[in-house]
Order: sequence, then structure tokens, then C-alpha cells
Amino acid sequence: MNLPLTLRKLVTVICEADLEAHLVADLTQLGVRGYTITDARGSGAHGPRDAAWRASANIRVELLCDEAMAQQVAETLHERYYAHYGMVMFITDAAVLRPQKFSR
Amino acid sequence: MNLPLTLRKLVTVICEADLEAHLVADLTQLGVRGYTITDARGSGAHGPRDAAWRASANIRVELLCDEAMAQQVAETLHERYYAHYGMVMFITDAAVLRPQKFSR
Amino acid sequence: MNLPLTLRKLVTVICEADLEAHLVADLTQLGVRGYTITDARGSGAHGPRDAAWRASANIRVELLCDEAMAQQVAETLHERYYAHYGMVMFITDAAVLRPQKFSR
Amino acid sequence: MPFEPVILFFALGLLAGIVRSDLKIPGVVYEALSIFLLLAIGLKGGVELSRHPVATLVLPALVVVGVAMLIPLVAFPVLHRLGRFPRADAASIAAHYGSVSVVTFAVASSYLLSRGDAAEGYMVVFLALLELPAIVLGVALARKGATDTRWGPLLHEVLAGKSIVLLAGGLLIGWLAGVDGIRPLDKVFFDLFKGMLAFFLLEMGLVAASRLGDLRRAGAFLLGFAMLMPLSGGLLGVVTGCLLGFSVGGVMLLGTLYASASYIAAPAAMRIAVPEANPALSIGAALGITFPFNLLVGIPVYHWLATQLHGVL
Amino acid sequence: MPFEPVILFFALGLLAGIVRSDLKIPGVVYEALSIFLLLAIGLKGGVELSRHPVATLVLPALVVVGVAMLIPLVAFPVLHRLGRFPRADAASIAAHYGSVSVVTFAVASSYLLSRGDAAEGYMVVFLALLELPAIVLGVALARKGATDTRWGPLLHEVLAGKSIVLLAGGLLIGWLAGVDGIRPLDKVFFDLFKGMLAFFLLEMGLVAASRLGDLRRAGAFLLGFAMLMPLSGGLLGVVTGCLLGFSVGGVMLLGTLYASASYIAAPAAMRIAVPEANPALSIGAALGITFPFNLLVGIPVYHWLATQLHGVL
Amino acid sequence: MPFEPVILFFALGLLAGIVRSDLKIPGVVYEALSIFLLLAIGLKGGVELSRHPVATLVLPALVVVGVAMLIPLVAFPVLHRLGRFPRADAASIAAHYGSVSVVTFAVASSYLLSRGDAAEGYMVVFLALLELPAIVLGVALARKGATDTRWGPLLHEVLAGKSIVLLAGGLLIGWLAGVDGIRPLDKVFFDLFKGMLAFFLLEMGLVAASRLGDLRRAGAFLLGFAMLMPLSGGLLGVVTGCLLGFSVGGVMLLGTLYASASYIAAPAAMRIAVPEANPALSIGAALGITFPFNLLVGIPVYHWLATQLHGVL
Ligand SMILES: Nc1ncnc2c1ncn2[C@@H]1O[C@H](COP(=O)(O)O)[C@@H](O)[C@H]1O
Ligand SMILES: Nc1ncnc2c1ncn2[C@@H]1O[C@H](COP(=O)(O)O)[C@@H](O)[C@H]1O
Ligand SMILES: Nc1ncnc2c1ncn2[C@@H]1O[C@H](COP(=O)(O)O)[C@@H](O)[C@H]1O
Ligand code: NA
Ligand code: NA
Ligand code: NA
Repeated sequence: MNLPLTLRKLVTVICEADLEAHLVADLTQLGVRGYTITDARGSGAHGPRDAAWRASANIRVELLCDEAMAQQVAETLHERYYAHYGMVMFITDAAVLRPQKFSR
Repeated sequence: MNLPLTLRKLVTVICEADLEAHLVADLTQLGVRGYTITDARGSGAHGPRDAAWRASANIRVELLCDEAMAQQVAETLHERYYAHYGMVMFITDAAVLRPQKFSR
Repeated sequence: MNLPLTLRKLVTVICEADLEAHLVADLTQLGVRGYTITDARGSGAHGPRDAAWRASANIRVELLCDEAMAQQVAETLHERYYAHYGMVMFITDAAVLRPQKFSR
Repeated sequence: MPFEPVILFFALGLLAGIVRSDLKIPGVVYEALSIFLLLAIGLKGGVELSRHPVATLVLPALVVVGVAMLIPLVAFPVLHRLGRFPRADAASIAAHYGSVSVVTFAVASSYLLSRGDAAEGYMVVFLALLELPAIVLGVALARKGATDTRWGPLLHEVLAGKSIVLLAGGLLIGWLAGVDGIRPLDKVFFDLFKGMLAFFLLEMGLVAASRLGDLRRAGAFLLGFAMLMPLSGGLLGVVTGCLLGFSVGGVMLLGTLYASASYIAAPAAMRIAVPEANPALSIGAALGITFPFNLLVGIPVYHWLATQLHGVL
Repeated sequence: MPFEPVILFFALGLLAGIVRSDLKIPGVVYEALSIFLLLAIGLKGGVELSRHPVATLVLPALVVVGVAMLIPLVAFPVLHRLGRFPRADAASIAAHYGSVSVVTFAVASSYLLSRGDAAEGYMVVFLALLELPAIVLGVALARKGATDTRWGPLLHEVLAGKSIVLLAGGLLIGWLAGVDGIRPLDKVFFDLFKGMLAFFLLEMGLVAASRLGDLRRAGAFLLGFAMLMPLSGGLLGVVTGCLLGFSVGGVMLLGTLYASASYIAAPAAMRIAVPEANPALSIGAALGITFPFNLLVGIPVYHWLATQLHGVL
Repeated sequence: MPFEPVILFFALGLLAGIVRSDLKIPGVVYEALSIFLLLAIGLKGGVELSRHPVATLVLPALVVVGVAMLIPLVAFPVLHRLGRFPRADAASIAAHYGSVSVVTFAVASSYLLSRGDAAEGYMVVFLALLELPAIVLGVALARKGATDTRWGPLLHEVLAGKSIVLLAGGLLIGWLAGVDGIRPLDKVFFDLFKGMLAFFLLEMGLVAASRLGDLRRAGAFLLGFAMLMPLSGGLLGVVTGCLLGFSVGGVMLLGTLYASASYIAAPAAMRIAVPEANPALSIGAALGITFPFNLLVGIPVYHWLATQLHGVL
């Protein structure tokens, strides 16, 4: 391997589209330096969500960061949203080229 | 780490959009409790699929579950679709907060 | 486990939508046999990208391949795009059913 | 009872959803159509408004909004005490019914039009004004006793929400441009209105079909509420309109506004402000029952009420 | 030979695709336009139907559908025996050609209109009726001998598929509402029809361009089939139409229906019901060859045939 | 100074963006509207062109394009020397200002129309011709001395880009079909034009609002440039138009073309050809300042200039 790869965390959050602005505000406040959002639909404990209109649409948010931030994001979202909103979060390892870009 | 994380499986399936209803029926029948779908395009052994119309559109299905279910989903989809449809599946480890939500 | 799973690499690239045709050409030239693209928005070092029009839209490209190809793709994209474009890349392990489909 | 064909599009969508057709109208088309309808309604109202001295509207507007607040104030105890719904759910549903449905208003206007009846153009102003207050009231009811409600973000959420921005923006543009200024835009915003409404109703039918399951779970009390509440609201609106001296058409439209339940602004706002309320209940009732009920039964009834009570009161 | 400008939009799309332009029409626009066209065609047909006693259509409908079944029954052995296509592919292609193309029908109607020719309004009913049976037949041909075909899901797939739901729904709404009821919707569903068709053809051109590669691989036999089959089908339709006593316009439209190949309902249904068939072959032929062939050559030919054989037969 | 209501839609979008409304127009709607506008403008120009002997346009076209090249050739040193922008940025911004904005042109045409003024229909041809050369020049300026520019892909990028394909394709279709051939499409492409433009401007306002932040960082020099450059370009266009003997309307439109800055073709092309240039600068200036400046101030000024200098020069 020529390019050195470093492990970081990839946090993926799937939740109601109505939360987008609030989630982005939370992430920004936590000091996150980047994120990626795609539109999604799905099904879960809160029933089917077919994205036919905004009230039934989901988003899928991805966030590359270091382990401490991943933990902080997980805690914050867990505390603020898990009780009342459709939300699923999972964390995987991901190898990146520029570890400093995803640290703080 | 304050919040305890448990490892589960993340199954990702990429396939022809025409299969969506059938796939969802399969997953429901297998007892899956949640899934997430996004629209996609791409290319593979079945040629380029540019999503310009439904016949050339793909979907990307994600499914958090335990290992047994992941294996069962992989087997079922493999058996039903791999022979004749454009389909790619891969499984990764993912850490989740509520393991019981993704078990059965 | 009945179906044998083999580890391959999943390369995910998030970048400006304007690069799509060029990226696809690069991947094809490198001999990649398949990829998947979804539309995305997000934020990063190059500021917020809200996908309100093409100039501010992102794409998310996924690529299952073997380790050597993953390294080659990472190098090529790093060399051609990292200096001047909004681009993030990360690599994870993924278990697949047909390893030969994602090798070369 | 004259016949309004746009309702058939709603029925078609409902049917397609029930038979699990693969007919799907993409979410972005829903978005685009709702932007079109809100803007067009605003523009139309603004043009009408440009013919009126705005100052004369202040008093009726205050009355219209004030009386409308009775709706959530009555709905809340009915749901909470009688219906035994948790405080949050009762407040959220009350907010939906206190606020208004733009599409129901559009169908009622269209109903009037196809009968050749006129109505005060400034009814659209009331439509815009009625959107917000019931939502604020609903949050206050849900939060009673609690002191941590962040009102700033909530007010911003609704006031800067797309329905207020487009309705009020359209009103302003229509008012500034006037009849002549808007004329070059008539071909899109007025001529296409009814056809676009038909399309939107097709989508609403599909969406409503996917809500029918929620309703089965919601129980008979909510079902009854979702039909009696609009009838009571409609009567209140008709009486208020008569007392304010509106034309028969105006009276009927105010009845419809009071009777209708919001499913654009209210669901989004309540989801954030009262997260513990179950949206399946409020949206299921407003969209699954009250919306079709008003289309099929309510609108003709409010019209009949208007003709009966107009002049008498 | 009069000139139909909407075809130029197809050519522009094709050209843009061939020079690999970055012009892309989003998939949701394709969806929205196809919903519009299906609904508008259904409505138009329904309005026409409301002027006719429906009972008189039963017999011609049976004949039209019955005779149309000859198309897949002839196409299948031609492809399987002569063309040496595997059973599944031959059956799938046969099903596409036995079913009908809504857009080809729309262009043919538009061609008639710009010539000032009239046609029976109820031809749309045949359009809706012809969609399904060839698909069922195609599946039966593919599955011959096999006993495990799940017909229930297949019938549901097509009958509850968006093209039948919208065509039949439009027909019903048009029929119920009648000329006067539909009038307020004319500005969208009728006035905009041709422009929307032009847009859709632009997209079809882009899609067709991306299918040209498939065709090169498909070989000369399929290429020839994709031009001779519509000509034969067109002749069959013209003869049938003459014997049923339709007007010249009606005869020409029936020729076009028989000649056209489906690329909305059939591909989706065959993909599920006969998965081992290669969609590149059927869609490549139907969309890459037969569709443009009918636009450029077929429609004028069927019109000429109709004028020649009408009254003679 | 007459009043053009479509500008109010831009203002509404800008305002909605500034107050951080949740009003979002989906990206695909932006795409669909821009395809509509480009095609409609092309068609309109093509129809006009079909009334003229094309050969007489060759000379004026050469002059119009040749003189327009002065714009990037002046803008580049101003930005690079005076403004101390890096070579790549100076060249990229110069390319944007040398190229043209389709929507600005549309608003100017609409401005003329609502005043009842006529203009040469073939101005659209100049619009299409002016899109490309400044972009090529900009790349050459950025790459001066470098020998590794891959011109092939760049030319393909612009020539096969959606704006050229749709403008040129529309021109050709309009020209081939002529007034009568296009008439059935008028209901979509001409009647809906202004309403669609209003919608598009609403979106542009939202997009422009999200660019205001970039501008604050860009500094006063670029701000001044983004207003003085269009005024100078506009004057150059007006003088050129007068010398070429165009009508007042044509003179004003040429002024607008010269004054306008591209934000469809140029950003996409420069992003690929000159990646080291910061798009926030060029798009921020072109869309955040020059576009609204031209709408509010520029267009009336160029019209005034045209009336003053026409006949005098
Ligand atoms: N097991 C799962 N796997 C993947 N996605 C899920 C899963 N469960 C829920 N989701 C997604 O998360 C959203 C909210 O989930 P829930 O809170 O369970 O309703 C759903 O609409 C799905 O899109
Ligand atoms: N190597 C790959 N990496 C990522 N996605 C792939 C890959 N191969 C195929 N795909 C996706 O899976 C779909 C079906 O693949 P295939 O069956 O190979 O045609 C393609 O259209 C792609 O979207
Ligand atoms: N830390 C991150 N996590 C997830 N996505 C990111 C991250 N940083 C950047 N991105 C995505 O990559 C795009 C380009 O990133 P950048 O080059 O940092 O501007 C952004 O618009 C985001 O969509
Ligand atoms: Na109400
Ligand atoms: Na046929
Ligand atoms: Na310019």
C-alpha cells in the first residue's frame, strides 16, 4: 500500500426528514466538520415511511469522525431524539486518507 | 465509552428498482423489523443503469439485523434473484446502541 | 453459515456532482467492473452543498473491489481530484458472496 | 348537489392506494405541486386585495382569528377528557383542527366557481392568518405548566415555513403587481390551477390510502371526532361569516376554513414542538377522515348552511 | 406526407444521447410526464365515451382484442423457431409486441389532429383493453408446460399497474364528468397535451439512445423483426378496423395500436413474471427500433393503408 | 420605469433564503425548469429565424461574437492586475462575464414584451453563439504558457452541454417547423413561459441567498466589479447593436447579453477545465450580485441607453 490509511469512525443516522435542520444544527454545534445526507424511505418500529410526502420521508446522514466525536454524536442524538422520533444509528470503522480532516 | 455499543450485521443490497415491492415482501416474510431504501444508479455485469426511467433504475436497500437473519436474508435473496436479476449484496459489521431492536 | 462469504473492500467516494462523468471514465479506465451512485448533499471544507442546483450537488459513489483495486482507485482519485475538488473517500471491509465478481 | 370532478381524482388515488397499485407520485412532484398551489392561491388573493382598502380588513380579521381559537380550545378538552387521549396527543390534534387546510379551501373555491357563485377575494388573507395561531395554542396546551418551551424556534418554524412564506409572498406579489401586472402570469397561475389541483388530489388520495391503517388503530372516538369536529367548526364559521356580513360564498368559505384541518404546516411544526405526540393520530384523522369528509360531505353542507343562514342572522 | 414536429423532439433527444450530451432529464420528470399523458389520454377517451352507448362497444372490443392476440401468437414462433431465440426471450418479445405503446398512440392521434381528421373517441378504450391480454399470453408461452406460474401476483402486477390504473381511472372520470364537467380541467389535460408529449419524446429519445448499444449486440434478425412486425401488425389492425366499420381515423389508430410495442407495462410485468428473459432484447427492439420506426415510417404508412382500404373492404 | 412582476419572485426567493425558510425547491424542479426555458427560448428564436434569410446573419453574428470577446479580455487583466486575483480565478471570472445568462435574457425579453416593444427574433441565435467562445478564451487565459490543456474534452463539455444542445436544438426545431408547425406547442412553450420564468426566479432567489455568504468573504473589489462590469458590457453591447442597425429592442437585448454573466454553462465547464479556480468567487459574483443587479438596475438602464443612442450612432 502506498497511500497510508488510518481508521476513523463512520456514524450513519437514519431518521425522519423533518429533523434535518435540527440535526445539522446539533452536529454543527458539536463541532463536526462535515457530513453527507441522502434522501431515503424505509420501515421500522414507527411503521412504513414511503417518502410520498415530506411527513413520511426519511434521510440518511453520514459522518466521518474520530472515536470521541462518534461517541459524543451518539450520546447527543440518543438523548435528544431516540425517545420520540424514528431514528436508527450505527457506527462502523472506515479507513481514510487524511485522518486530521476527520479529527477534533 | 459511555453508551454501550453492540455489534450487529448491516446487509446492503443493490438491485433493479422493479424488484422493490418483491424484496420488501420477502424481507417482511422473513421477519425483518426494519429496512432503509435509497434510489440509485450504477453499472455492473448487466450493463449501465442510468435511472433515466424506471426500467433502468436501481435501489439500495440497507438492513440492520443479527448474524442469523443476515445469513437468512443472503440465502433467500441469493436463491430467488441472483440467477436472473442485477443484484449485489454485501455484509459489514456495525455497532448499534439497541441490540435487541436488531435481533430476532 | 451456509453461504460462504469472502472479504472484499468497499470504497465510498463523496464528491461534487459535476465530476460524475469524469469519475466514471476514470473507474472504467482502471478496469472497475461495477459501481453504484446515489445523489447526496452535505457540508465539508468546501462549505455547505445543498443540492438546490447542480453546481451545489454531491454524489456518493460506491465500489466493491479487491484490495489492490481499492488502493489503485484511492491513488488515482487522490492524485486527480483531492487538490482542487470537494471529495471525501473511505474504505471499509465488506463480506460478499461472489468474490470473483469483485476481483481483478 | 352539483358535482365537482376534481374530487374524483382523490377517489382514484385512494383506490389506487387501496388496491396496492404501483402508481407512485414522486415526493418531489408533491413538493412542486404544493408550492404551485400555495403561490397561486396567494397571488389570487393578493390581486383581489389590491382592489380593497386593506384597513377595512383589520377588524374582521381579528374577529375571524379570535373566534377560530374556540376550535382548539374546545377540541382539546373533548379529546383529553372525553377521549382520554394523552395531553400531548389531544393538544396536537386540536392544533391540526384549529389550523386550516389549503387544499380543502381550494376545492371549496373551485366548487363555488363551478356554481358561478362569487366570494370575497380577501378570504385568502384569512387562510394565511389562520394557519399559525392554533399551532401556537396547541403547543401551549401541550406544554401547560412546563416552562422550557423554546418559542423562538417554534415561531420561526411556522412563520418561515413554506406555507406562510408562499401564501404571504404570493399575497404581497399579487397586491403589488395588481390585476394588470399579474395578467402575463395568468396562463400559469390561474388557468392551470384546477388541473394542478386535480393532480394534487390524486396524490393526496395515494397518501391518504397509506394512512388508513393508522386509523383502524386509532379507534372509534377519533373517527367520530374527525367528522363531528369539522361539522361544528363549519357551523361556527358560517355563523361568524354571516355576522360579519360576508356574501354567501364568503360565508361558505369561512365555514370551510374553520372546518378544515391542517396537514402541511401543523404536522411539521407539532412534530418538532411536541415530539411526544403521535403523528399517526393527528395526520390520520386530519388527512384520512376529515379531508375526504369535507370534500364529499362538508363542502356541500357548509354551502347549504350558508344559503340558509345568510340574511337570517 | 405532412410533418409532425413533435417527432423532432425525439430526434433531438436521440442526438443528445448519441453525442453524449450532459443533458439528462431526471427520472422523476419521466414519471410525472408519463402519469400526465396516461391520465390525459384516459380522460379524453372517457369524455368521448360519455357520448356513446357503451353497450355497443362490447362486440367490437371483443373482436379487437381477439384479433390482436394473433400478434404474439405469430411473433412467438417466428422468434423462437426462425430467430432461434430461447423460449423465454421469444415469449417476452412477443408479449411486448402484442401489447401497446401509449405514446405511439398519442403521436398518431396528434398526427390525425394536425391533418384535421377525426377518429372514434372510444379507441382509447381499446388502448386500455389491449395492454393486458398479450402480457398474459406471453407469460403462458414462456411457461408452457410449467405449472408453477403464480398468476395471481402477475395479474395484480398488470391490472393494478400504473398504466391500467391511470388509463382506466381517466376513462372513468371522463365518462362520469362528461364534457362539461371536464371543461375546467381542459387547460391542463388537453391544451398542454401536445407540448408535454414533445417533452416526453425528448426524454424517450435520450432513453432510446442509451439502448442502441443493446441493439448492436442483438443481431440482424431482431432488427428486421422490429420493423416487419409493426408493418404486419399495422396491416392487420387496418383490415380489422375496416371490417368493423370504423372511420378512416379510427382504422389508422387501430393499425397503430396493433403495430406498436409496449415499453411501460410489458417490461415491468415480464421482468417479474419471466425473469430469465433478457430485457435488453425486448426493450431494445421495442424502444430502440419499433418506436422510432412507427413515428417516422409506420404512422404515415398506416394512414395511407387506412385511406386505401377504407370503404374497399 | 415600468414594473416587471417576475422580479418579485426572485425577491421572494431571496427573502425566503435569508430568513432561513424551510421552503426548498427540489433540484430536479430546477433542472426541469431550466430545460423548459432553454428549449422554449430556442424554439421562439427558431420560429423567428424561419422568417429570415439566414445568410444575412453571418456578418452581424461575427461582429457580435468578435466584439463580445473584448469583455473577458478586459475583465481578466482588471481582475488579475488590479484586483490581485490569482490567474485561475481571474480567468474563470472573466469567462463567466464573457459568456451569457439565459434567464437574464429571458427577463429582458419579457420586459420588452410588457412594454409592447419588438426586437429581432434572431437575437436568440446570438445568445446561443455567445455562450461558448468566452469560456474557451477563459481557459486559454488560465492556461497561458501551459501546454497540457485537453481542448477536446473541454469543447465537448460545452458544445454537448445541455444549454447549447437545448438552445441550438430548439432553434433548429423552431426553424424546421416554422410558425404553423409550432402552433400546437404554443400552449406549453410560449403561453407558460412567463409563469415558468417566475418559478425559476423564485428558485434563483433561493440559490442566490445561499451564495451571499461567499460574497462577504470575496471583498469589495469583486463587489464593485460585479456591478461595473455589466454596466460597461451593457454599454458596449448597446453601441455594437446600434452600429449593426438593430431596432431599439434588439439593441437593448444585445446590451443585456453583453452585460449578463453565465451561471449554467460556464460554472460547469470552468470547474472541470480550471479546477484550481474557486467557484465560490465566480458564481458568487455572477449569481449573487450581477444577476439581481441586471434584473433591478441593468435592464432598465440598457433600455434607456438603447433609446438614447439608437439613431444617434
Ligand atoms: N433494522 C433496520 N435496518 C435498517 N434501517 C432501519 C431498521 N430499522 C429502522 N430503520 C430505518 O430507520 C427509520 C426509523 O426507524 P424506527 O425508529 O424503527 O421507525 C425507518 O423508517 C427505517 O428507514
Ligand atoms: N463492484 C460493484 N460495486 C458497487 N456496486 C456494484 C458493483 N457491481 C454492481 N454494482 C451495482 O449493482 C447493480 C447490479 O449489478 P450487476 O448484477 O453486476 O449488473 C449495478 O447496476 C450497480 O449499481
Ligand atoms: N466528515 C465528513 N463526513 C461525511 N461526509 C463528509 C465529511 N466531510 C465532507 N463530507 C462530504 O464530502 C463533501 C466534500 O467535502 P469537502 O471536500 O470537505 O468540502 C461534502 O460536501 C460532504 O458531502
Ligand atoms: Na380548522
Ligand atoms: Na401491438
Ligand atoms: Na456577458
